[in-house]
Amino acid sequence: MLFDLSKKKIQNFIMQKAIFLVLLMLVVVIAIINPKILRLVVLRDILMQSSTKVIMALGMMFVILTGGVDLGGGRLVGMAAVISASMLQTPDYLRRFFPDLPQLPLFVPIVMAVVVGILIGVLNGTIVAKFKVPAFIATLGSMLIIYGVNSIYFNMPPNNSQPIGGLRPDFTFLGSGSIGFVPVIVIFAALVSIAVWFVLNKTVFGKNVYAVGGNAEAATVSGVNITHTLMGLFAVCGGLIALSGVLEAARTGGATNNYGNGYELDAIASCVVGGVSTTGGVGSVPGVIAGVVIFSFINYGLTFVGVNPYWQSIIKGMIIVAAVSFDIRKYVQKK
Amino acid sequence: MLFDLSKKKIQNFIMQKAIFLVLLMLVVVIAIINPKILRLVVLRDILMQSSTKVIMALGMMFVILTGGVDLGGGRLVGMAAVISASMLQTPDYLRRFFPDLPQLPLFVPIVMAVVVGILIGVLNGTIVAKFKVPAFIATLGSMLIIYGVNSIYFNMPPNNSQPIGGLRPDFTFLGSGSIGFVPVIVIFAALVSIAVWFVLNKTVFGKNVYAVGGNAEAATVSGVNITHTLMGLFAVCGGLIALSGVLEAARTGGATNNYGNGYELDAIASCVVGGVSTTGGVGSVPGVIAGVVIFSFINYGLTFVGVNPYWQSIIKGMIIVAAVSFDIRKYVQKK
Amino acid sequence: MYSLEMNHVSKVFPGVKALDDVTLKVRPRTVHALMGENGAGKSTLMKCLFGLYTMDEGEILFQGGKVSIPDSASALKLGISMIHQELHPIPHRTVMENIWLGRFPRVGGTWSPIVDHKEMYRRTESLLADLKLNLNPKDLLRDLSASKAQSVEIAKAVSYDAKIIIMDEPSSSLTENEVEHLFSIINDLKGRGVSIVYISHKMEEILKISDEVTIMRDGKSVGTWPASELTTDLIIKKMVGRDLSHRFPPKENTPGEELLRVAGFTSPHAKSFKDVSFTLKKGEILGIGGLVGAQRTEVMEAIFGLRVHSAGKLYIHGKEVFVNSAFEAKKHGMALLTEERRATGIFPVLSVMENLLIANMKSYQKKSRLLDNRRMVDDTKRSIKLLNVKTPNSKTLIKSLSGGNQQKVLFARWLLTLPEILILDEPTRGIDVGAKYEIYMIMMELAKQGKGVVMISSEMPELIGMTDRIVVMSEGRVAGIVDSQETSQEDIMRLATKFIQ
Amino acid sequence: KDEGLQIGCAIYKFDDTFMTSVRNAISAASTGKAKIDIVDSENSQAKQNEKVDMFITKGVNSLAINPVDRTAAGVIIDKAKKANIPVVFLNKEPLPEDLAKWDRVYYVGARAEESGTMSGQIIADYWKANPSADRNGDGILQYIMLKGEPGHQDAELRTEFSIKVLTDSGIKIEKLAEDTAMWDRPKAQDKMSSFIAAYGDRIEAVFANNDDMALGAIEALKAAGYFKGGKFLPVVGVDATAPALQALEEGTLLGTVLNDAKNQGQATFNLAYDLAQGKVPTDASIGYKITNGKYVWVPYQKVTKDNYKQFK
Ligand SMILES: Nc1ncnc2c1ncn2[C@@H]1O[C@H](COP(=O)(O)OP(=O)(O)OP(=O)(O)O)[C@@H](O)[C@H]1O
Ligand SMILES: Nc1ncnc2c1ncn2[C@@H]1O[C@H](COP(=O)(O)OP(=O)(O)OP(=O)(O)O)[C@@H](O)[C@H]1O
Ligand SMILES: [Mg+2]
Ligand SMILES: [Mg+2]
Repeated sequence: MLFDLSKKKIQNFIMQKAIFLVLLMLVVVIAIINPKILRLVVLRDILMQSSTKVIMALGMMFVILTGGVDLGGGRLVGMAAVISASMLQTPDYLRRFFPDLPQLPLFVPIVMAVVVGILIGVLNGTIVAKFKVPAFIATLGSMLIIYGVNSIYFNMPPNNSQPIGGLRPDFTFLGSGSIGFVPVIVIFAALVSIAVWFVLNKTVFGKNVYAVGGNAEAATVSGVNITHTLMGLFAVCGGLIALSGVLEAARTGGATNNYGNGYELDAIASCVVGGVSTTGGVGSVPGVIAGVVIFSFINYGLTFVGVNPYWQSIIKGMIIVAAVSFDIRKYVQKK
Repeated sequence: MLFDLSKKKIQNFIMQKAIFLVLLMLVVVIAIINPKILRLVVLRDILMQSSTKVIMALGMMFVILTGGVDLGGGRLVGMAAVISASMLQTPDYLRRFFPDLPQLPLFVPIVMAVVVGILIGVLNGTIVAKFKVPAFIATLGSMLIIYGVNSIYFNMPPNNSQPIGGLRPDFTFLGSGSIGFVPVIVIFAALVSIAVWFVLNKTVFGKNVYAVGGNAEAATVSGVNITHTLMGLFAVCGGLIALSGVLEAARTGGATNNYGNGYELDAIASCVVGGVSTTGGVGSVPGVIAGVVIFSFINYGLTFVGVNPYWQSIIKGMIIVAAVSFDIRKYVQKK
Repeated sequence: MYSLEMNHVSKVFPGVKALDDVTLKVRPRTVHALMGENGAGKSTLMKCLFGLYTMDEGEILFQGGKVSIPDSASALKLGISMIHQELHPIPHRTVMENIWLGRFPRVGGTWSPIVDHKEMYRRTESLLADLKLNLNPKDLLRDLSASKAQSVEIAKAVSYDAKIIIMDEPSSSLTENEVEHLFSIINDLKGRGVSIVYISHKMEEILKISDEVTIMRDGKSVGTWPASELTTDLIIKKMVGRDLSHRFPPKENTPGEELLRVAGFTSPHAKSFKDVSFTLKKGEILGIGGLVGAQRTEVMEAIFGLRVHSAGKLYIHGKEVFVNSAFEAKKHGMALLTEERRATGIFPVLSVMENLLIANMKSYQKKSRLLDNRRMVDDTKRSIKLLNVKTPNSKTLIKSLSGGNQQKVLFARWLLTLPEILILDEPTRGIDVGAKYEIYMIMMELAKQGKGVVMISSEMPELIGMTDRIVVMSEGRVAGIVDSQETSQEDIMRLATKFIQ
Repeated sequence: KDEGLQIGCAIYKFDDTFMTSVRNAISAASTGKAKIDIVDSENSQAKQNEKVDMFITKGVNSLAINPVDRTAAGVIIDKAKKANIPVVFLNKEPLPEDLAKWDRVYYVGARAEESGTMSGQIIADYWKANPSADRNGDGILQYIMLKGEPGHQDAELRTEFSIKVLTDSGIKIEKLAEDTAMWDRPKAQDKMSSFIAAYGDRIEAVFANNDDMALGAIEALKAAGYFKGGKFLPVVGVDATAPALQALEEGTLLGTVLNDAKNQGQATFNLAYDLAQGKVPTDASIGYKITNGKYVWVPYQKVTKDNYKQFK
């Protein structure tokens, strides 16, 4: 009897943490093929590659928690990257975006980019909440609008759509610098994760997000202001995605209007693989982080062991489906 | 009183048919800028351009009706295009995909491509129905797998990832030929639309699709076989999308593994603009056609009046949001 | 004088005049019952009061002053709270979060953004203790049974310290004990100066608990009377507009040979049903009694192939059959009207017609495999008429029908499949007295034709009045099978608690 | 100025860095001469065909098309011929048999192979001049290849010919890894850090099909400690974008290949302009040499530390 119970507990644990098990299995398989992957630098690489994606996915999570998606996310990454990079070039770089711009304090362009993200989020939220346009369509619209506006900006003379380079070292330090062995960008991601966790679990706003996602009618009749909640969560989403765009520019040392194209799909997929339900109301920060890291690890690991890109695509597809079908079992009601 | 009633009726009519009104308004605005758009050839162009998209969007509609999406749709277009094109080259073409392939009857490769689409659909349906994987993830997986498999096929020697060209005239006739003034491809699209309308409205399967989308649990209790229905509708979706891929090859006279990339998003957007609800259970064939034609018309019209592509993107985004927020009002419950 | 007045309220929906010059006056410290047939407009009136609908005409006076209530938040702020006819839980959140949603206690004052979980837990515990509800504040709503979830709704409505609490069919998924408990809570509230608007179709409840009764018919108010002046028959007469002399149709069925035999049905889950055996005869109406939580629903769902069973056999006409899905159950002539209308019954976004025909679609196939539209329309019209479904037309979306009318559509759905074995799980929940009688008549008619009817019900009078035999379940097991003619409510209660430690 | 002269131009993809320079050059060349509509085909041949249909319906005087797939040119030529609208193709070379379908069809571009050959030569020169480049001393060049979008003509040809020139010049090579980064800088960076972890010091050269990917690889190498304290690894790209020239100056990028956007744009416009007026273009009238009556070849140029200043 006692044995039975503990067996059940283990089963239950396995069910609940399926997604982490999937990750573990992946590591084991890759390590058998090439044990060199079991090194601290690899962990560091993967964490670095996951950092901007975690920040973006956490932003996306807010929208998915209410049953929507933010299709404009990828383009917003590009816009934030271009905005921040365009104002953070070294003074002696030849093809400066603004040839005569004085050296700004580092935080000014970053804050500007994030504020743009927040404003776009508020706009999305307004359209969704006030005009009852599904998030899918509202953000499809903003995806097109953001891309258009960003491209026009990017195409302004004298830049004329040249990739933006020559970024200031204090800026690129945010993306590729380290404090001791720990990359700055990982610290960023960790701080954002903690903040998001706190907001979702400890604040009224966070609880309202889950309520609106879990049952919007129930939230309405309980006097929750749906409009404010939606506007707020889209704003958070926009702000976080813009931040990830800024860091993407810092990490790669450049920016073009095509940055971030398609990232929204990766972010959504990471969320879903991490257990965020697309019907709303269910999802956790650790889950999303696990989802992102799984994707990063798949990408990294398959490249690491030298799988041909087409096979990479196939294997990746299979892993995603397998992981989710394994993970989903905890939700499927036992009948 | 009588007047009042008829006013209400008109209001009601406007509400119900909002999407067609949006289309009309667009036509009027563009025609004011450049009246040359009001010609029969333009109508013909737009219908031609809408044809493959209508077929694809109708396929996509089946999945959206159950609250899912088929992200693999775009890649399946590419796969069907490559399969059919690889076997329908003229015998004297220099870089034939299969140098020694005898001349096959036209329908053989087409049917093969469509069957592949159906099989992929059945697979998707099985994963969704049996393993309870959300359609989003199941089809994200198949998107990656289809692309990988198709690219490996496309990369086979002697083709080595060269675009496939030199298609047989009887094949390209399907895509760009006309019978009288009416393009063959438009006839295709019309026939498919009628067939889909019949299936959805006049068959048990169609009713079951709406039921599964409207409330899967209730459908189970009512004795609807959810698994069969899901497998069936994904199969229809796959078959139609593959057909549109075949016609895409016929229309452009070539194929690469990159064909159709991103089309799934256009198809989903057309459906949603055409009134198909992403939460399932709601949507009609005429609505989807209107959605597709609106998109085609926006693309055509904006290019026609010479709007710069970046501005096109912005305007397109705004029109989509405006159209849906206008159209959605009929669903928003009167308080 | 009145704590609430709603004067001359009108409200039109597309195709229906839901409210037509309705007046409702509620005195302080009273329970005011609101009664009327399905679709009479009770819920709509209350939704206008609670800010969910805007009325087209009319005014609301609250504690003597004219108020406007544009949304629920303002209703709650004024001191009006509501238990909704359809449950509104947030499934993946805890009991306490569900209760305090919209007004979480905050660390350090009203303007702080941070939720005070300790305080919330404390308040929930004391609220639940106060109401003597046995719930864990940290349980997730999705894990609770319907009756527990309803208790959460009750606790929530009470917790607002409102001046007026609207209760729209609060007892429809409660056990008798729980209903008693609810009444004691209501009396307590009255003592604290709260007025309650109470909507129910259960006559006994109304006469027991209410001080005044307002009756509505077809969106109009018929009048208001002190409860002491009313009897069941009087209420029915005013509601339905005619006399309804009998509560139950005369028993004219004669049970015959065995139709269905359930032998030793056992669930793989430890806490569920065990070793359930019973038979159903042709022409019999078999009752399934017991307390809510006795696993009656689970057993029926297992028989119908919606749940797995680890042991047990099923015989129809003496032949063993294997049923693993509703589809197969249907093939064997079974039909199941489920308990949870919203979750497993209606297709909210589909029309009344599609909702009616879905279980029977195959029978409309012509030789060409296309559907026969004319027969579909005919059957729809016939069903709507037979059960007197109140709907603008057959194309109306079912979600805009009143709760009771939705239930009628579901009942009609299964009748159309011409079942041999009809299993009904709380079939009359939320159905008005008039319609109840019609449903009883249909059940009796089917039994007379030799069909077998199984009815789960928590209403004792209905069980005893309608059935031939009653299987009483307790804690997942059959506690006894009694003859309806010879049993009493006490007997059944005794059996129902037989296995409860 | 010819009143009402219209040219329809379709670019394969607007956010391609090089083609953006080309289209900017085309619009610059057109000012004051003709109205030119430049549209985006969004990397889809079908979308491009739709734009072409629209141009034909609108009745433009000539077309300048940058095909998405070179094989699709045949269909476009058929359409144009039927409507009697001359076409200039640019940057992606149609098949000769397609170009032969009509005499009012031209092609402006560079020989894609050439860019591969040149970037290969840059590495070959470096390898021969620096014995220390063979870091493990085995006499074999171990390299990483970062490809653009698979199936893209430039990606395939650059990959093939950059290696071919090495083997042709007798250098022994070993491919450590080849992967696609889809022309994208962040993707290249991620892929490269994985390669560094997997192959470490065995990597002796990095080929990238374009500069964006080369710069992404350089970022990853920097993070792994390269380009500091004399630790160097040769990386080559193609396009000579502004950030690439900067990297050349900093000494992180070994070399790149200039694809001459300005002259491709100018030549394209000049041809399309003549054709729109119904003239038969000649070497003199367009200012570029026409080969075989159809081709205008704009050569690539090697860009290295020695000559990068002249491209700024
Ligand atoms: N949102 C809506 N849209 C359209 N019609 C509605 C809507 N809500 C209610 N109605 C209609 O208004 C009428 C009154 O419905 P209401 O729900 O108030 O009835 P009720 O008295 O509560 O009935 P029941 O006892 O069955 O709950 C019904 O005819 C119903 O169809
Ligand atoms: N979804 C669920 N998750 C967890 N427990 C559940 C769920 N549904 C029901 N239960 C539990 O199963 C028990 C049986 O509930 P059930 O509704 O089947 O009883 P019943 O006898 O059929 O009652 P009713 O008279 O309402 O039909 C309840 O005590 C409840 O706690
Ligand atoms: Mg009601
Ligand atoms: Mg070597």
